[in-house]
Amino acid sequence: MENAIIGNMIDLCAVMMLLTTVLAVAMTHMKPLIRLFSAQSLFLAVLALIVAYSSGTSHIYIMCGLTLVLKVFVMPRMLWYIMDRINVGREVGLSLGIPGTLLASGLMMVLSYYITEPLLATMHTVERNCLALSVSILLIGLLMMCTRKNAITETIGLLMMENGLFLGAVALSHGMPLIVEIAAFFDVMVAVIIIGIFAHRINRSFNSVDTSFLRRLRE
Amino acid sequence: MVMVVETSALLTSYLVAMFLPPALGMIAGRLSSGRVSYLLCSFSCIVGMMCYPVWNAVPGFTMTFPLGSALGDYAVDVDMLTSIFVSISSLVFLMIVVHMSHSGHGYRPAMASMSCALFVSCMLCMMADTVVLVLVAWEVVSLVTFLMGDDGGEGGHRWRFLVITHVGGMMLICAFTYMWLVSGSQYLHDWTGLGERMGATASIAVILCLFIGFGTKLGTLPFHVWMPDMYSGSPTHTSALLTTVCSNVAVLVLFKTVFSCVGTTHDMVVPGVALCILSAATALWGAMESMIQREPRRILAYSSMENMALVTMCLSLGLVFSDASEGLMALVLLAGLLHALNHSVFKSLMMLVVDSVEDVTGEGSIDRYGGIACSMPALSAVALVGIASLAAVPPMNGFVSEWLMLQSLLGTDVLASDMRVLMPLLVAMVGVCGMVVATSYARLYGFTFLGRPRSPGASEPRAQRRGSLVPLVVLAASCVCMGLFATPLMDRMSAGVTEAAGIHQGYTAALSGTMDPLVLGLMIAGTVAVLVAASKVVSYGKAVDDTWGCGGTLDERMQYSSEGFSQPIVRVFHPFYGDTSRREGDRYSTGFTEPFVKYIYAPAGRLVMVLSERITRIQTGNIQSYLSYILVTLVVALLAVRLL
Amino acid sequence: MNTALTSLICAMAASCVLCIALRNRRCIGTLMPVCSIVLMVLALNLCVPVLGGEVIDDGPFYMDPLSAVFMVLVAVVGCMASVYSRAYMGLENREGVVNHRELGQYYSLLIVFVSVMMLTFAARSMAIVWLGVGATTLVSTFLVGFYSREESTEAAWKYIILCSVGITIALAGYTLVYASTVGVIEHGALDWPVLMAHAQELDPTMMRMAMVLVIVGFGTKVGFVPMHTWLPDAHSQAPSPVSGLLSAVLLNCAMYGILRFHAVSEITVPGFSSTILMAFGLVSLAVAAFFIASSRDLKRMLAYSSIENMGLIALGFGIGTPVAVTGAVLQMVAHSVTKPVLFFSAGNIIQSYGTRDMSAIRGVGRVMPGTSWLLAAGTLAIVGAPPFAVFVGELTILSGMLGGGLVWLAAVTVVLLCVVFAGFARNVFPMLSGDPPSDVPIDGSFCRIAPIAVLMALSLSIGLFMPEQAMEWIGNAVGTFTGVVG
Amino acid sequence: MIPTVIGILQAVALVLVAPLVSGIVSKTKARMQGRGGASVLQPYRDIRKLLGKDSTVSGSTSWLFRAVPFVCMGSMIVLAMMTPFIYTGTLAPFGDLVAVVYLFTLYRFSMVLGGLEGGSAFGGMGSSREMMMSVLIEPALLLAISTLAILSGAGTDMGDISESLSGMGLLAVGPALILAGASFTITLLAENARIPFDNPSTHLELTMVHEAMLLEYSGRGLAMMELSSMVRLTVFMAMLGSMFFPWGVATTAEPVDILVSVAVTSAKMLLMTVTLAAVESVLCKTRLFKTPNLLTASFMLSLMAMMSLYIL
Repeated sequence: MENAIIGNMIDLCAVMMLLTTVLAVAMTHMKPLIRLFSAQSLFLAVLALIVAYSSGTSHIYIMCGLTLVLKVFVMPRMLWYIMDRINVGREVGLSLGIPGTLLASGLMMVLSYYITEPLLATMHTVERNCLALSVSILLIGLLMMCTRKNAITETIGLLMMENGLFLGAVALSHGMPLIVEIAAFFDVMVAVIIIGIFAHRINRSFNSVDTSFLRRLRE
Repeated sequence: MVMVVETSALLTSYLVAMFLPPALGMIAGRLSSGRVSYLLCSFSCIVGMMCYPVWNAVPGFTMTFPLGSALGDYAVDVDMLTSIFVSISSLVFLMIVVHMSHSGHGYRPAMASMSCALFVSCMLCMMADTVVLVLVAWEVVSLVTFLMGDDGGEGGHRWRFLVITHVGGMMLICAFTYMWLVSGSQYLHDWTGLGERMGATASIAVILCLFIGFGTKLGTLPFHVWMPDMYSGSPTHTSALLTTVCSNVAVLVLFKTVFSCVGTTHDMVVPGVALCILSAATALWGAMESMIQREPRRILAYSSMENMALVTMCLSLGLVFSDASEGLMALVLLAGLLHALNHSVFKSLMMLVVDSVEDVTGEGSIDRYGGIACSMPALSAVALVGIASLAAVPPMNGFVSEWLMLQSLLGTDVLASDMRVLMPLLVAMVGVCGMVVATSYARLYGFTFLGRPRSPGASEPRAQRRGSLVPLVVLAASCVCMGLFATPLMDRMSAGVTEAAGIHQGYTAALSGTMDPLVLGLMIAGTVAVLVAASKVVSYGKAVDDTWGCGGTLDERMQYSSEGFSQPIVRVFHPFYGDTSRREGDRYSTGFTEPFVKYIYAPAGRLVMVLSERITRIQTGNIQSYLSYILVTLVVALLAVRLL
Repeated sequence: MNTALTSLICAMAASCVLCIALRNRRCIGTLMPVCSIVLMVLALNLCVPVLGGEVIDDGPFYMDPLSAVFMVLVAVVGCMASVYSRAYMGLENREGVVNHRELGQYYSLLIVFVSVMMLTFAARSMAIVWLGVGATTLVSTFLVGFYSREESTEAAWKYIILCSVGITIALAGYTLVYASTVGVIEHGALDWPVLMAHAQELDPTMMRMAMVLVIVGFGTKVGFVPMHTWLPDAHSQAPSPVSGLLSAVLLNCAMYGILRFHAVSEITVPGFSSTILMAFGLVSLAVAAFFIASSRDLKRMLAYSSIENMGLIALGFGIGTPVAVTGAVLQMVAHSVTKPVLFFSAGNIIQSYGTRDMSAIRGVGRVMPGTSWLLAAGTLAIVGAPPFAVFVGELTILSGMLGGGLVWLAAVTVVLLCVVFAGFARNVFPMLSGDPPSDVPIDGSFCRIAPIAVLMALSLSIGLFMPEQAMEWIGNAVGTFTGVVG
Repeated sequence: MIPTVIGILQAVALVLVAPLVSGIVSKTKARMQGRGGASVLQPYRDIRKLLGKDSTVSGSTSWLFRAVPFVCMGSMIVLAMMTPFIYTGTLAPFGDLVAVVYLFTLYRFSMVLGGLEGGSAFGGMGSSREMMMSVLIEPALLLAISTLAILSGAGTDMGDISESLSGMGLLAVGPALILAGASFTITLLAENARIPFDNPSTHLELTMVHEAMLLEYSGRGLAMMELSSMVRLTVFMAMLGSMFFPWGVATTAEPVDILVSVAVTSAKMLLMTVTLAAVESVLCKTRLFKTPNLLTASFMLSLMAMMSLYIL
């Protein structure tokens, strides 16, 4: 009984993560987008908490805490800060319209379920959903990067991909070894900082963070 | 035991004497502005000339070098045929190097060290006994000739050469690698009769690869397009080395791999005939093209193509005859290999003659020469020997090998009837080729040395450097000697051929005619001498006057031009040459573009470029599209995994 | 703990700290190359016994001959790049392109970059390898975007975004691998030796999907087509010493990540990842060949050639027979040694001519004979002309193909290699001859030539004379790979 | 010993009879044109006269110009030694049919170079046209003689071929021999600069080929050139008579055989000479660029001859 409830809650969190991702795809402005990312991270943290509680794996607590601190609070702040510094427009910069992207996201979801289907034989229901959801968040995050021109939006897409990945890690195998997780967090952190620096440079060079201006190098 | 030690010591010292000096010479290029390198290289050439005697003296001329590569050892194994090739190639090499060091271009340090490198690589390639040595040496030959082709210009001819020979090199690499894999041994001497193990299809594929791979260097259609440009664009000595020594290397290694390694255990008639037709077409093409060229070096380039095609024709006929008659096979192979050697001697002579002529006149087209026989009789005399050899006139050496070729073609009633039909065609082809090139050489010689000078440079040629005539005389003497004393040479080579190809019959078995080149030569020389002597006995008056000019006075522009000379043949063969008239402003001239360039190479190049441009479009510069490539690849790969 | 390893790691830490601390001093230009030489010596000291067959399995560190090969390459090429940097950056500094502060940043980033790569190969856990690959991206982004020009910023942006996406995807692959080890491996589930030991028991379905993710993910960093798109941009915009380093060793890093998993997955699902590797290899080879043929930008062409070589290496590993794998390892060594020759000599030329457009560069042979010779030799070497190292690699891979019965693959490869050759010849050789523009400065300082010459000599000697010992080392590296595969 | 002597004698005879053959041709032609014509011995007188004259050479010529007549004459004499004329035992174990063809090349090659010497347009023109024709003549000649070699199955020695063919009797007369003979006849006309290919008796620049090359020669040089071209005609006739239709030629050195052979050969030569004259009188010289038609026909005939040998 308790297991079922926990399973349901995990499922719920995962689905909420997907929902926030899809919503993020539908956003046209930066502010709600960043909020949605916070929300997604929050759901991830909650999910990690539940998994940690149910499985008794202690290092997932650490991961939960890191997610909460870094992804729910610090990174959104950083993104805000970057946006303030470089004073970008509030638009996400669409290169494919919202309906189109949403349809594509739906396709990605279907694909994810289809692709992960052979893996499901050995798994519990919860894990099944989480794996498929994880892959779809990964793909939708990538899709978002493909269809958004704004440098900051791209960063958010990358972060969402990462969240999806952690969802998979936590749900499938109760987290990766601690060192991997910390490493991954660290990596993401630094990546965002560096991306920020370069976004700043791009803004300085082009007076915009619209990456569609970056088309000098081609052949 | 003592004997063995002595033998190996002799071999070691011989090889050291052969390869160490040029190795030092490569490094010492700039010392004393190249003189040191030239000396070292010449020394080793002389050592190389002694290869045949050394082979005679030393049983089992093999040696593995102490250094190995990632792909295996370096080892040499010299058999009789190889030693003959090495000796004669060294002679040619020596003469070219001596001429190079005496030529008007002065000492060029880079050329000196590179000719050292070329000597080493050519000789190693001929002697090589391991796969890696053959391949490395062969490609180094290409590279070095490529570097030696630098005349300070744009160098388009060089890279075309390099690319085409690299294509050939890749084919060779494939062929050799395959044989290596099948045999399981890196030593070529273990490969004897490998064809049996490879199976018929693989053998044929390997043989085709070998013929075409080496053919790129020998100018087989359609890989000949680099030849005229390379020969006319490079320093003459480079062209001379390329067309003589390097061709010898190609022919020898081709022969050894095809007939010794692959062997002819399978029925090789069909590929043999195909290669034979290809070679015949090449020969005809080269002959026809050489007719209408104006630069002497281009004439010689196409003539090299023709001669080498005759050689490959002989080798491919060797495949055709392998089933039917061993004697005939020995004969035709001997004809081909002898022709390669002869060619190297007379072609190097002609190249050096051309260099001397260009040097003293400062001109580069036969339309700007003329009358040099008057001002430089000695040069014109040696040139005549070379031209006569090229034109296969008895008693020069070129005649002997063509005679052998025709002999082998006439003895073909041993073949199955459907193949016999080919033979009259080949006889006719050899005949037509022979006459066309004879015309071409008559034109080359006539317009270079005879008549009146057609340009200021030709009317007042600069003095030649002292000593630069010596190598020419030596080569001319070799032409005559190899013509007169062809029989002993043939006997020795034949022993080598039969040994290498595993044939049990000598060439004499298939020889249906009686001819002694020595007696024939002496008869001709004797008769002419008697006539000359007789005319000396009864003296008579001689007056010198102007050429009859129909009552007017002639100037040099009233002579027949070289274009006019070839015009009748061009008209007779007009379907072959196509439209040769070119109009520049209000002047008409004749010109010729290589149809192979126009219809094969240029479209192929364009195709690659069009493809490239299409493919290049994926690099849009837009990061969103780049990301979507990743997305699509990922999705496709995952789906593929799911579906398969 | 292994003393050689300890000393190397200490030296790394010390040199990083030292270089960062002293980055604003004038002596950094000397200090950093000296540090890199020390690192090279220590790395060689560490690697030689390992190459000989001794396996270091020590806490978080694990080294076998395969990783030692990679580390030696990083050490040697890194050292040469540092020495060359001294000449290159010195000139940039004198010409006022970079100031002292930037110079300091450059050197400290460079030493960190090299150290991180070395560390990656010493790691026991694949997680550290992943982290290392990620970290190299982050460090090298600054090096790619070192010139604050618009183009270099753009290149750096594309580089970091695409590679981050790539390694994220790779991490997803890791998750799946890890998930498949749950219940099979108790401890150290991502440690390579452990994974190898339990490879038979892993879930094949999971492994298949994981391999797709890993190959696509790391493949982005390796430069497999069509994920290669960042590569020409980054290579062309980075300072030439860095381009050489990126091409010669950074790509190897990512390749290393793939290879380790490849070895595992070949046991779990035989023939699966090798097929993917071969597919990517062939596509990369084919597309890069045509890119090379139509290139106009010198460094972009060299970058495409890296893609082509990586394709060839992937083909070799994909075929998987011992001969082919030996070929792939040889090819990798050869490429790592040869490519910097080209990038560095291209650097000299670009500095002197002020352009990367090959049609605008003429007469290099007259102005800079040393560079010209090295560029010509390097070009011939990289396209696989004997007697240079790449020839050995290509020949071995070809014989692997023929030996594996893949005649058609061999034929296609040969044709593509010919296209590459023609492309290189068409583009490079005209640059060397002809008349140079009048305003090209003639500068032949020793440091500009010496490291290139050293690498060229190395390439030549690998091609011509390979000591038994070295061949044995390569054999050991292959053995750690195929010993378990075959 | 005796065969060698006979061999030498027949070579000498061949050279000596050559002017007579020319004389007979001229005389016959003159008769056919209704003229009296010069004596059949006129060529001997011409040559004697020329040999006694001083020579004048152009200033723009070199040593080669003076060497050419000797080479031409020499090569023709050697050829004469190799040709079976009366007796099949020639002096030619040192040469065979390939050598014969290449000796013709030597002759032509030196003549062409001599033609290019003078530096006037005539020599070049003659040389050029000569080479154009020879490109088609030479292969035809090679094929025709090769056909004989294969037909006889006696190797490539000229004398052996002749001997073997005459031994075969009428068996030898087949398509191959007829075709080869026809081809050889055309070759004979072309090679010796006869009508319809060239007019030996004209000095009009538009029509001449062979004579144009000799234009600069005088005195002794001209004598040798003229004589050598006469020998060439005779050699060709001898080959046609003694190799393609060898019946009657002595195969042994028996005096009876030789005597019979002398008679038969004389008759054959006379017949051929008169026929040649008749042909020359009936036909007219064709345009230069029409000659390839006939030459190609000859080439094809010889090719067919050889083919028929292989196929039938």
